[in-house]
Amino acid sequence: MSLSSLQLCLLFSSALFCLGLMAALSRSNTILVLLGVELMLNAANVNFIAFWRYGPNPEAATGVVFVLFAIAVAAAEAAVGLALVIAIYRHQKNIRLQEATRLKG
Amino acid sequence: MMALILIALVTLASAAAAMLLRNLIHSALLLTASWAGLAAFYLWAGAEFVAFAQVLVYVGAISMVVLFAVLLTRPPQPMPVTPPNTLGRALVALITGGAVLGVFIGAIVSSPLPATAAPAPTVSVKQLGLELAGRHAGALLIVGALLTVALLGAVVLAATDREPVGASLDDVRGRPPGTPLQKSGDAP
Amino acid sequence: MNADSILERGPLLVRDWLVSFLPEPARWLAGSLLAITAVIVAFASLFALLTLIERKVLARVQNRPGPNRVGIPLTKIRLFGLGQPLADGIKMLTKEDIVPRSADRVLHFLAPVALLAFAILTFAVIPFGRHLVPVELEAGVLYFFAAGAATELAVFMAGWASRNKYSLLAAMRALAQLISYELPLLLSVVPVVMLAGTLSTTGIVERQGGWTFGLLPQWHVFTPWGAAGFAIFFVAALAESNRSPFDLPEAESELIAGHLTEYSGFKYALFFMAEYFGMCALCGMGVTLFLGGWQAPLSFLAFIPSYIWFGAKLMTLLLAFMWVRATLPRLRIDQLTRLAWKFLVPLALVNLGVAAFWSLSADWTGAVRLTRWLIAAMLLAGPFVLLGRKLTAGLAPRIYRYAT
Amino acid sequence: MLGSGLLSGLAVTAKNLVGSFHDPARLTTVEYPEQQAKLPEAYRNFPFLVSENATDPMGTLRCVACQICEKECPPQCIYIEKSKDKKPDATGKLQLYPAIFDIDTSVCMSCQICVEVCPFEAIKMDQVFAIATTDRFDALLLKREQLAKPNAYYHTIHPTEAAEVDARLATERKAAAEKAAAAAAAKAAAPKPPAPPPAA
Repeated sequence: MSLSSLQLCLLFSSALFCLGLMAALSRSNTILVLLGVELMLNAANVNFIAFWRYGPNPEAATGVVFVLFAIAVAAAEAAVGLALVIAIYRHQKNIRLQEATRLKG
Repeated sequence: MMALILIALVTLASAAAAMLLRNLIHSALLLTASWAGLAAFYLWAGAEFVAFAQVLVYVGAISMVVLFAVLLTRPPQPMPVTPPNTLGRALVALITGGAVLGVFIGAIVSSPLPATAAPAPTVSVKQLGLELAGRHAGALLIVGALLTVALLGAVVLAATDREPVGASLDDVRGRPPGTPLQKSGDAP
Repeated sequence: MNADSILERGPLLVRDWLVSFLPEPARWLAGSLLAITAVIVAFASLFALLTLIERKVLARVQNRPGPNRVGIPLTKIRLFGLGQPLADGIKMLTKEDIVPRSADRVLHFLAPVALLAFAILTFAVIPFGRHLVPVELEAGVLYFFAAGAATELAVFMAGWASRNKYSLLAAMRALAQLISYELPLLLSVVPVVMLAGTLSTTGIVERQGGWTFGLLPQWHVFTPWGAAGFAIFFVAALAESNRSPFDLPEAESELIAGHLTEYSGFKYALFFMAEYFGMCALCGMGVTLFLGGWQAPLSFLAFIPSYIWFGAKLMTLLLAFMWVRATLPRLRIDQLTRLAWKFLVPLALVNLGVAAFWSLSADWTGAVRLTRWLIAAMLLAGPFVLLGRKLTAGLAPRIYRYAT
Repeated sequence: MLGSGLLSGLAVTAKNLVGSFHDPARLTTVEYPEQQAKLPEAYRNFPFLVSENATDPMGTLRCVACQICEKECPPQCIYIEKSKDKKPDATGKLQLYPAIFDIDTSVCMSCQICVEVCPFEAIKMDQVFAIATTDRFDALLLKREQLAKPNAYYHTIHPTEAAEVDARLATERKAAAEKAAAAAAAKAAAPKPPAPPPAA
């Protein structure tokens, strides 16, 4: 069985997605969970680029534009997420996710 | 093809190592390497602009934020590892991840995807700019608003509740030069 | 002015002649390697020369002669101290390379290498002459700043891997500084990209060609927004390259030597080199964006090859860096960040608006052009004065009671 | 306005930068091996022995090996051995002279006490500029020959002081000569001594 380039790209992105998923599910450190989510976003970006590259009408550049937006949103997500991590740290003196159970500050 | 496989392997390996290591700084740095690998992938695919944006945003900015967060949130003592809990979670994660990966692989291999490697499409920066400012202008505005709000939100969240340190300094700075620090009051 | 004169194409002809000895498949690779080697060799020797020139300039500013002893070894010939860089180099290379016991050995080793690699990468898109640009990229400016942004990572690695509290503190400071000043740096470049309509460095230089009244150049720095942008770029570039007065990361009075504390010998030399490379790259970018790149300053001087003009402008800018270093004392960290966020960033945003006005009023003709110039200048001068007043509020000139 | 201070500062340094090239008076650096800083007249360190002339330093030392300085030297860095014979000094009077006169400059602390106590103006403070040697022991132990320097040298390093010393010595010698002349005249007036001294 031979794989085409597109299939390779998709396999790459799904592997990346699953890595991020596993990290987000298994690690107890909030920062690493955030980074796992970040990896999943990146995997989605890889898909966009792959389908733009091998898709039927690459001249539309929609995939590229979408990735640019995704990067911007991911940057916002990372900034807010890490600010949340710091806020959690100030309240409970560590950043273990399973201990962040209180809604009151 | 070979280049793609190489890039994918390096990216996946560094991402996997980042997710497995206990040292958070090493994790963050390895993750940065994997982000750089993604930029290499974008370059390979012909999306120059996206690759540079990826490096600028991820390697230049997000990695810094992550490193700052790691250094600002070091626990006073090493976190105690609770094996049963961790093991269970790891097992659940492994099973879920493996299942999702299996579904993905099955779907990818069995779908009738266009197998022809078309000549690499190029999108000029000008074209991209016109797209962004034309068809996607609304989205661009929304993203701008989102980034501004996110910036403000992050500042508010991360800001400490303490009195601003600069307050007392400002009092000192505000006085005309040569006057004593405290008002002399009614002293003769 | 002959764009294809033999002098203008000289370096390319030499390259083609050298490459012609090789079989066809290897030519492309050999050509690229030659270009890389040329850039690295040129800037490595410029680095060696700069270390000497900098010490000379600093000395002259303090009314000292500066290093003038080392010339040709084993003779009495001194050559104004031109052998000094060689002597320094030998000293650096033969020094013991110390790695702290608790350091993170891999990262400790990788940090200087990464820093130098990223610094060299930034040279790839700078047009050194009319035909001399290592890589012709459509998004060249973006590439430059992406590669430049990655140096922050190397600084962090150096600070963290040393396992020294001063190194770590300095690395964090360096990061805060680099991130703060990345913003005005990029914002000062945006008007140029906006007005030139391209992200390609060669395109930006070519757009600054042409002569007013057939004599004066049309560089960006001679427009109101260009002058303001250049000033902001200059200040931000000083901070980005850790130069005085923004050399807080290595403030030796507070932080020993910052992230370089635990480095010695060859690795220290690499850091030093990377710092100068970064400075050269930023100056080269400043020349490209604002000072007309390789364009001649007056129309009748255009017969001199373009790369000589680029080199002259680069040296001028580097000398300006040294001049500033010789003059201004180091800032405090709060002053540093306040300058970036409360002065440079708002001013750069105002400048963006002025550039938009300039672009919209491009079709004004005749005497109205002067009005356009004046309006743009006023639009910048007002915010400058207001922001400056805000920045320096309450800071009266210091009164020295006991000094005469 | 913001920036005016920066500009005036830059103007100052630019003036220095340009000025140091066309105005040599700005460059105060003394480039040592070729040039040497002019030491102030009052500068003094390490003693030397004064001799009357440069042609025969050993023959015309003012030192009469009285050993007062050797005894007074706080770190005891002077070592003197008296000669067995006598030589005429500047006035022609027969005097002892130091057969050995060593100063260990690694011990000497330049306190000038030897100079203060010397009744013959024979030891004076020097102005040694480069005091480094390649050898810790012998090169720092100065012999009589190394220590002896002519009076003319003394005049170059401490002109005022040397002039005073010379004037004082001249008056002393004149007084001594007059006294000798008077004594000789008295002797001549007196009856001839039984045995005249042998001709020198």
